[in-house]
Formats: sequence, structure tokens, C-alpha cells
Amino acid sequence: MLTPPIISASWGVVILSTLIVVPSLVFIALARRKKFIPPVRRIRGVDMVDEAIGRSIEMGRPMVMTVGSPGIGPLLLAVMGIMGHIARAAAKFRQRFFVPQNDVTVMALVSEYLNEVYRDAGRPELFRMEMTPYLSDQQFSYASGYMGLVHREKAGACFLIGSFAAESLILAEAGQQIGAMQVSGTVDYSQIPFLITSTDYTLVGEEVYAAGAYLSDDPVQKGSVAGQDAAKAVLIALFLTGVIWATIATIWHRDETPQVKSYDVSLSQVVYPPPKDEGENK
Amino acid sequence: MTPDTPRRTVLDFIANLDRRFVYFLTAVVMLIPIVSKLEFRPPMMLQAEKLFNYVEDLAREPNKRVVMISLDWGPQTAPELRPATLAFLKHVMYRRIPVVVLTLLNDGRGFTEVVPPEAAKVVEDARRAEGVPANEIEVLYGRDWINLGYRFGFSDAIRGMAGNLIEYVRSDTKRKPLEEYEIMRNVKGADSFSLMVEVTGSVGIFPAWLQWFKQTRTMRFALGCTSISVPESYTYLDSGQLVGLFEGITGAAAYERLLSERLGLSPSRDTFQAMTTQMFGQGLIVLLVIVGNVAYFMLQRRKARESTT
Amino acid sequence: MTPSTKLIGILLGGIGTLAIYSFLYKENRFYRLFEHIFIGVATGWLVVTTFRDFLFPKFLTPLWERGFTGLVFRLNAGAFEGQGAAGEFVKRVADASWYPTQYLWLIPAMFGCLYYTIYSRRHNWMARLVIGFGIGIGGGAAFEGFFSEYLPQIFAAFRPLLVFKSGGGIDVNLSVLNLVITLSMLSTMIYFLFTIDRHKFNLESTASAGRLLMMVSFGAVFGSTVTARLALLIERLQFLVYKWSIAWVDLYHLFAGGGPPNGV
Amino acid sequence: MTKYRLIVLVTFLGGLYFFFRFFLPPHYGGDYLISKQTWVSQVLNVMGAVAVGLGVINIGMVYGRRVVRKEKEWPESLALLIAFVTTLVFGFGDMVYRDQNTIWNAVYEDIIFSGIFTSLGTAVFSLLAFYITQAAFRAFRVRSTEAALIMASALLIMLGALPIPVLENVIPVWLGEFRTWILTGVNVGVQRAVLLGAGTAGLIMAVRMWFSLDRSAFGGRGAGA
Repeated sequence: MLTPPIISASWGVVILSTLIVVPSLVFIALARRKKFIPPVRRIRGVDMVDEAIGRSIEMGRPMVMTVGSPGIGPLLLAVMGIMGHIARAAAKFRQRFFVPQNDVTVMALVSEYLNEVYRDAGRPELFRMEMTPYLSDQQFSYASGYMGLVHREKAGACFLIGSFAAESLILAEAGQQIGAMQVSGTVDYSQIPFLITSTDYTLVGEEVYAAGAYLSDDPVQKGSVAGQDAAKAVLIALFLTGVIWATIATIWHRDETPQVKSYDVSLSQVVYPPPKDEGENK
Repeated sequence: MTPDTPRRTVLDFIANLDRRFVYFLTAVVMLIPIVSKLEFRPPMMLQAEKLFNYVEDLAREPNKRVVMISLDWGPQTAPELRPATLAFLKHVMYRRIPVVVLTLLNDGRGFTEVVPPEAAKVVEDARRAEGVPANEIEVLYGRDWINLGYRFGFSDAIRGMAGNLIEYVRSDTKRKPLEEYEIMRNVKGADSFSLMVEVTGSVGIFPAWLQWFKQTRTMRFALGCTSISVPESYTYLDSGQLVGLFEGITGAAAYERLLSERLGLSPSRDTFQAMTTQMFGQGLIVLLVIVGNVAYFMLQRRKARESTT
Repeated sequence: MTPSTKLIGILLGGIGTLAIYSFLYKENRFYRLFEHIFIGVATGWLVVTTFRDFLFPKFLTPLWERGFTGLVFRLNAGAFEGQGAAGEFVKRVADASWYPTQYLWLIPAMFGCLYYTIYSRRHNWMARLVIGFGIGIGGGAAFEGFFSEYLPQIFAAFRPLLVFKSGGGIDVNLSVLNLVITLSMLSTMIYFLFTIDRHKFNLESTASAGRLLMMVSFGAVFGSTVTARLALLIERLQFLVYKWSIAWVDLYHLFAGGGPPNGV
Repeated sequence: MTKYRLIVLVTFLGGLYFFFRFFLPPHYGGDYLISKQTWVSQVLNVMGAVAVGLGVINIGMVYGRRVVRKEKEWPESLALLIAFVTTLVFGFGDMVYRDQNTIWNAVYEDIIFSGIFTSLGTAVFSLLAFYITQAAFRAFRVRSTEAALIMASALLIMLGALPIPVLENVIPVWLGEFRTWILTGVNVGVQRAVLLGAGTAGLIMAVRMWFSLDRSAFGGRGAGA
């Protein structure tokens, strides 16, 4: 049977969201008071970001970054941690840095942020509107504009970190063609293979969030990575329980249903009881 | 040493083909079937055949119930999904099963007006060739098919139509009330349909249909999808929620083959050609990967040999 | 002898397509021209659709009809008072179209306009109000988004490791499949633990198995996407070979006299 | 400091509706909030729609400056601005004469929309066919275990899906089986793990941003960490 759509939270959802969110709040509070700063494993992607920055500065070629089209949300904020790191280096070494835009509200946010980074780095005069050119909100006109920009500016390093759709390979190949060093990262599952084949290193899924935390050097972010791990431990425990539950249920009911799975497992109905008006259709 | 030199350059060349050469090769290989109008006979696909047989079963019912097809695709996925839509429409129209056409995407609006008449024309030609009496040739709008056009609001629209279609939709694209059409006489909600075919390249629309357009004992689903979403669709096949599946262009071509072999409908050239072209392109990729690896492997071995000597 | 807009559209479309393809060889002026035109058109299109589909029908028209007109009539109602039919009419319109609440819509509009303060050096903190509001929405809506998207996924992972055939006996195929799904999911999740010392918990091999399984499925995704990507090129090639080339013939006939043979 | 507090407060207020809509029990206000959905999205749409001018200002500043100062690429920048203005003019013409057959509609629909907008979009999209071939050729080499695995699985999937009629009986059946197994087995598990991991991280990030917890957050206290 299919899971019914979720309209509002049940007690199970409340408990589950508490289990996911509260550990990270605790870790963040601890990290803020400097009581416990969890050790975050340095992922290779972080080194690659630094290497790409170094190489493009060495070559004297500009850096280009695209966040795809995530909209204002958690992913964008996480990616901005990485963007800030790159922008600080760009400001410090007076290297040109482009972040083409395809959403006006994201553009407002990103250009405000870059403005601030440059001001804090003591180089407010280096920030200009051309750094965040608007290439329209259409997926493929944005892609064509990005291709042209990367080729014309002879980018030395490209960072494709954010949320992408079919255009991911077009963006990645543009940098690949001119021999730029590329670091990519996305949470969009179906685009990961293309980024892997065409860029030097790919941050997979939540590595994007972790890299942002690592590069920002903020104890709060490190605490939140520890919180993520705790939340995942909760999920793993839930999965194991669910799988064992389903196995036992299948063995128990083997004469009626050959396979008891997903929503039919009564554990899931505890977490998420069926809506009342649905009941009569079953 | 001298006889070795040309072989080496060839190996190096193959292992490190210039990107422009690969682009050129792609264009040339894919142009071959298009320019020469080359067509291969499509292979049989199990899922397409299942759907075909299901429709044939429906055609044998004494009171043919209405079938629904939703064209949830736009210009960018049209190359893959238009053939499937066309093939299915041809089949139901030929079998005189009434069909309701609609779309949940703004982009699909234009296609709901173009594709069904195209299918109707093929069917009418086939009937003429068979010598069907003149008054039975035509595929009539309002009796054999109807276009509900673009329905706004995704799951809200699906929910509304599942409850009471005529009351929710009210009028067709010609802005006439639905009650006036013969096809709608026995239609109420989801239960009045025998089959719902969803053709889409977007994720998430089909699950909404599954959830809200309730699957009853007599109402079944079929899906036409782009080859990207084939993996996801397999889970629905696995659970028996689908009676059949169009797997991209290949699935549509297989269906066209069934139509032409079993019913004698003239197949759509474009579909066969697209399938052939796709096959050429895919074959080129497979070949390039194999050749590239062999060359790379041989180069590595030669390097190893040279370093030891 | 002016060619139809359809014909011009097809001709331009083909030229543009070739311009885009010329990028495959090298970035050049031809490509650059069409790239810029594309961005210009796409931005214009965005503005037009925003106005046509949203601002005009949903915001400006109601504001004009139900707010502004009413206000104008109301302010001038005094002048027409006691002037017979005209006065009656003005009063009726003023009452019927006076919806003061309509003006409340100006509040979100003004708030949205704060975005424009990013161009000001002194007042750009005000843009942060509306940006922050957007960030807050993202934060608050995340719960609903997370659970409606992932709760079904969580349940779907509850798979029995033993499946029986309906007649009796164990269905080996399905049982193994469920085992594979469960193991690959767990090992991938373990790969993504960042703060736990893998060495201490003996998870190194599990994590690297997770990474390898990830590669297998990325390959599978790549392989199954190829056909879809080729389909687009087929459409373009068919357009160029069949439609576009014929459009040139039509154009030629148009100028050489006589109507278009294909009637495009 | 007050400015900062105000921004934090507004950020917090922004999330309240969606949070309570989901978490309030239906009979204690949840249903009421859900019923206000259209109204709220209308408000948010108004806020977003008025910002559309930001893009216009940006292209005006970036490309307009190039044209005025005759910097490099100025002819193309001029073409961009002309294309933009033309689209606006005919677009609004099309809007005024809606559902009629005037020159405005014809130019907007046939030339600007079908001719340029759709054609160029599909053309850029179809570049993927070239790129995917090249990427497969270049990247699918047996250089390491990981690369070998990615290659092998992609190659087997492609072979399994290759609809060659001549080879219909030659391609072994297990290839098709393998395809189904990888796609519905390993792929399902890995996908779920990747998505859930990213989703969990996103949820926690969302909470952080809702309460403006980050030191380096976008909130006016300075970006420098």
C-alpha cells in the first residue's frame, strides 16, 4: 500500500523531528560555550577547494562559482559558507571572482553577502555588480551564458556547488574544455554521476553541508555536523528496527501476505497514523 | 623500431581523441539514419506488450469504458514522450475506445490539440484502406475523444477529477459544457475509467495520480516515461500498480511495431527513426568506451614494457 | 512578398541552433551574439510572464478596480451630491467598489520593494529584512518539506529480509534484493558519518564498501540517462534536416515569385 | 545592534506560519492555517514578483555599462539589450491583444517564443548529447577501482538497454536482469541513503538559519568567521 500524503504532523512526526533536531541544538550550544568542539573529519573536497583556489591564483586566472538554482533555503546557506571562503581568498589576492545568477532573490542575497565579505576583508572597492551577472532565470539561457563567461574569462577554477538539473553536465564541460580545475557538489542525486565524470572532485550529498561547516571555521557549524551524525544514528536505529519488525511480521503473516513492507509495517503506522477520512476506502 | 611507430601514434590518437573529433563523430553517426531515412525494426518490449494486451482486453468488453490519458510533458521532453502518446492514442482510437485527453502542465496545452488529431488521421486512413463503411470511418470529437486541456493545480485537480469529473472540469477546450458530449455520458469520477495513462518526464506527478486517482479493482494505471525515470517506474511495476510501461522512445517504437504487426496500422516513421537514431548514438558511446579502454590498456602495457626494458 | 512570421521563426531558430553548436568547436562571436540575445529574450520573457500571469491579474487589476476607482469616486462623491441621477450613480459606484482592505496588499508589495535597497550603501540593511524573511520561510517550511518528502522514504526502507512465495516457501530473489537494498543503504549512511572515528569503531571497510556501492549506482544512473540525452539531439537534427532546410526553399520561392510551395 | 535584532526577529517571524501550519493539531488552529494557504502564497508571490526588477537593473548595469563605455563585447551587449526591450514591447503587445491575431501576437509567438526562446533552449539542452558522449569516452577508463566500477555498471546498463533488433537473441538475458537488479537494488538503497543524509543535514541547517544561530550567518554581525 502507498503511504498517504502528509498534511500535518502526528505525534510520531513530532517525536521524530525532536530526535533529529535536538541533538544538534545541544551540540551547537556546547560548541558555542567551547565545552565540546567535535572533531570533524577533514573531507578531501575541502582540500580540493583550497587547491583549486591556489592554482587559479597562481595562474592569474579568475574563479567562477555557480550555485545552480537552489532558491533561498538551507542548501544555499550551506553553499555560501564555501563561497565566503573562496571570496575571502579572491579579495585577499585581488583575484577576479564571478558568481552568475539565475534567481533575483538569490542574487540579492549573494551580492549582499559578497559585498560584506569584501568589506570585512578590507577591499570594498573590489566588489562590483559584474561579479554577480544575472543570466536570466531560464535553465538553458543561464547555461549558455555560463559557458560563454567561463570561456571568455578563461577561468582557472570553477566551483559548481549547489542544486542542479539537466544543465549540470553543460556547466561542468564548459570548465573542463578550458582546463580549469573544478570542484563540484550537489544534493541532486541524478546529477552526481555527471559531475563526477566531468569535474576533478565532487562533494556528494551532505558532504556539501559538511564542507561548508569545515571551511567556515565556526564552532556552531562543527556542532551541527555532530548533530547531523547523531540524527543519522537515530535514523539507522529506526531502519534496523523497521527491517527487523517487517521480517518478523512477514514470517508471522506468511500465509496471508507474502511480503509485509513499508507502510504496512505497524511501526510506520505508529509514526504516522492514517488520516481518518481515508479509512473507509481500504 | 620503425614499423612500431605508426601503430603507436594510432593508439595514442585513439586513447586521447580530441573532444571536437568526438563531437563530430556523434553528429555524423546520428545524422546517418536521419538523412538516409534508415529504420530498424524495434525489438519487442515486455512492458509495452503487456499494455497492448491490456488494451486489447478492454476492447473486447461489450460496454467500452472510457480511458484517460494525461500529457504531462512540454517541448523539452516531447522528443521522448510524443511517440508514446501517439502510439497509445492510435491504438485506443482504432479499437473505438473513448479517450479523454488532458494535461496538468501549462507547456502541454498545445500538444493536447495536435497529437490526438494526428492519431485520428492515421486511424481514419487505416479504416479507409480496410474498406470500413464511410459513416464509420471518422474518429469523432465528442464521441471518440475529448480534450479537457490544461487543468491547473496538480494534486488538487486530480482530487477534483477523481471525485466528480464533470462537475469539477465543467467544460472542454471548446468551452462547451461537458454534459453535451456523448463520451461523457457514463463518466462520473475515477471509477468510470478503465485505464489511466500518464505520460510524463517530471518526477512526482505520477505518484500524485496514484494517490489521488484511486486505483479500484477495475481502474488500472499505465505510464509513459522518459528513460531517466525508468528506474523509478520499475518500483511501481514491481508492486503491480502499473499494467504496462512505455520506456522512452524504445517502448513507443515497440508499441508501434505491435500496432503495425497485429492491427495493420501504418507505423509512425518519426518514432522508428528516432529509435534508430538513438540506437546509433548509444551504440557509439558503448563502442567509444570500449575502444578507449582497450587503447588505454594497451598503452599502459606498452609503457610498462618500455620501462622494464 | 513578406515572409510569414512562422517562416522567420523557423529560419531564426535554425540559425540560432547552428550558432549554439558552433560553440562545440570554439567560443566565437556568432555564438556570443546568440548567447546574449538568448539571455536578453529570456529576461524579457520573465518580466512579461510575471506581469501577465501574476502582477496584472492578481495584484494590479484588483487594486485598481476595487481600491483605486472606489477611492476616486468616494473622494469626488461630495461634488456630485444632490445632482440627481449622476450623484446617485457616483455614490453607488463609490460604495460598490470601495474595499479598503485591498490596500493591505500594498504592504507585502512595499516590503518586497525593500530588495531594491541593496543598491544603496546606507540603507542596504533594509534589504536584509526581506532577505531574512525569506530565509525564515525556508527554515520554517523545512519541517513540512522534510517529512512529506522523506517520511515515505523512511517507511519504504522497512523491508523484510525474508519473503515468502504466495504458495509457500521462500522467495529467494526478493529476499536477496531486500537484503541488498538494506545493506547498501546502511553502508552508504555509515560512509557519511563525519565526526565518528572510523578507525576506532572498525567501520573503515563498511564505509569504503558504501563508497564503492555509490559508484556502482552512479554508473547505473549515468547509463540509464544516456538515451534521454540523445533524444534532444534527435529532435534538433530532425528540425534542421527536415524543417529548416525546407524553410530556406520556401524563402527562395517567396522571393523568386509565386507562393510558398509548402505553405509554411 | 538594534538593526541586527530586528533582522533576527523578522527572520524568525518569516518561518512561523509554515512551522505552525505543520505542527499545530488540526482542530487547534492547524486546519485554519492550512485553509489560509492560498492567501499566504499570494502574499509571498507579491513579495517575490515585485523583485523582478532586480534582474532588469542588473543586466542594465552590467551590459549597459559595457555599451556606454564601449568595453569589450559591447556589440553583443547591445544586442542583449535590444533583444530584451523587443521582447518586452512585443510581450506587452501580446498581452494587450490577448487571443487575437495581430502582428504583436504573431511576432511574439512565432519569432520570439518559438523561433528564439524554444529553439535556443532545445539547442543548448541538446548539447548534452555531445557532452555525454565525450564525458563517457574521457572519464570511463579503468584507472582505479572506483572508476572501473562506475564504468562497468554504466556500460552494462547501456548494453542491456541497447535496442538492437539483430542482437535480440544474442545479448544474454542476464544483462537485462542485471540492469533491473542494479537499478532496483543497489541504486534504491544508495539513493535513499544519500537523499536522507542530505535531507537531515538540510533540516538541521534550516533550524540554524531560522533561529539565526550561525556566527557567520547572514544577519549583519559581519561575515568574517
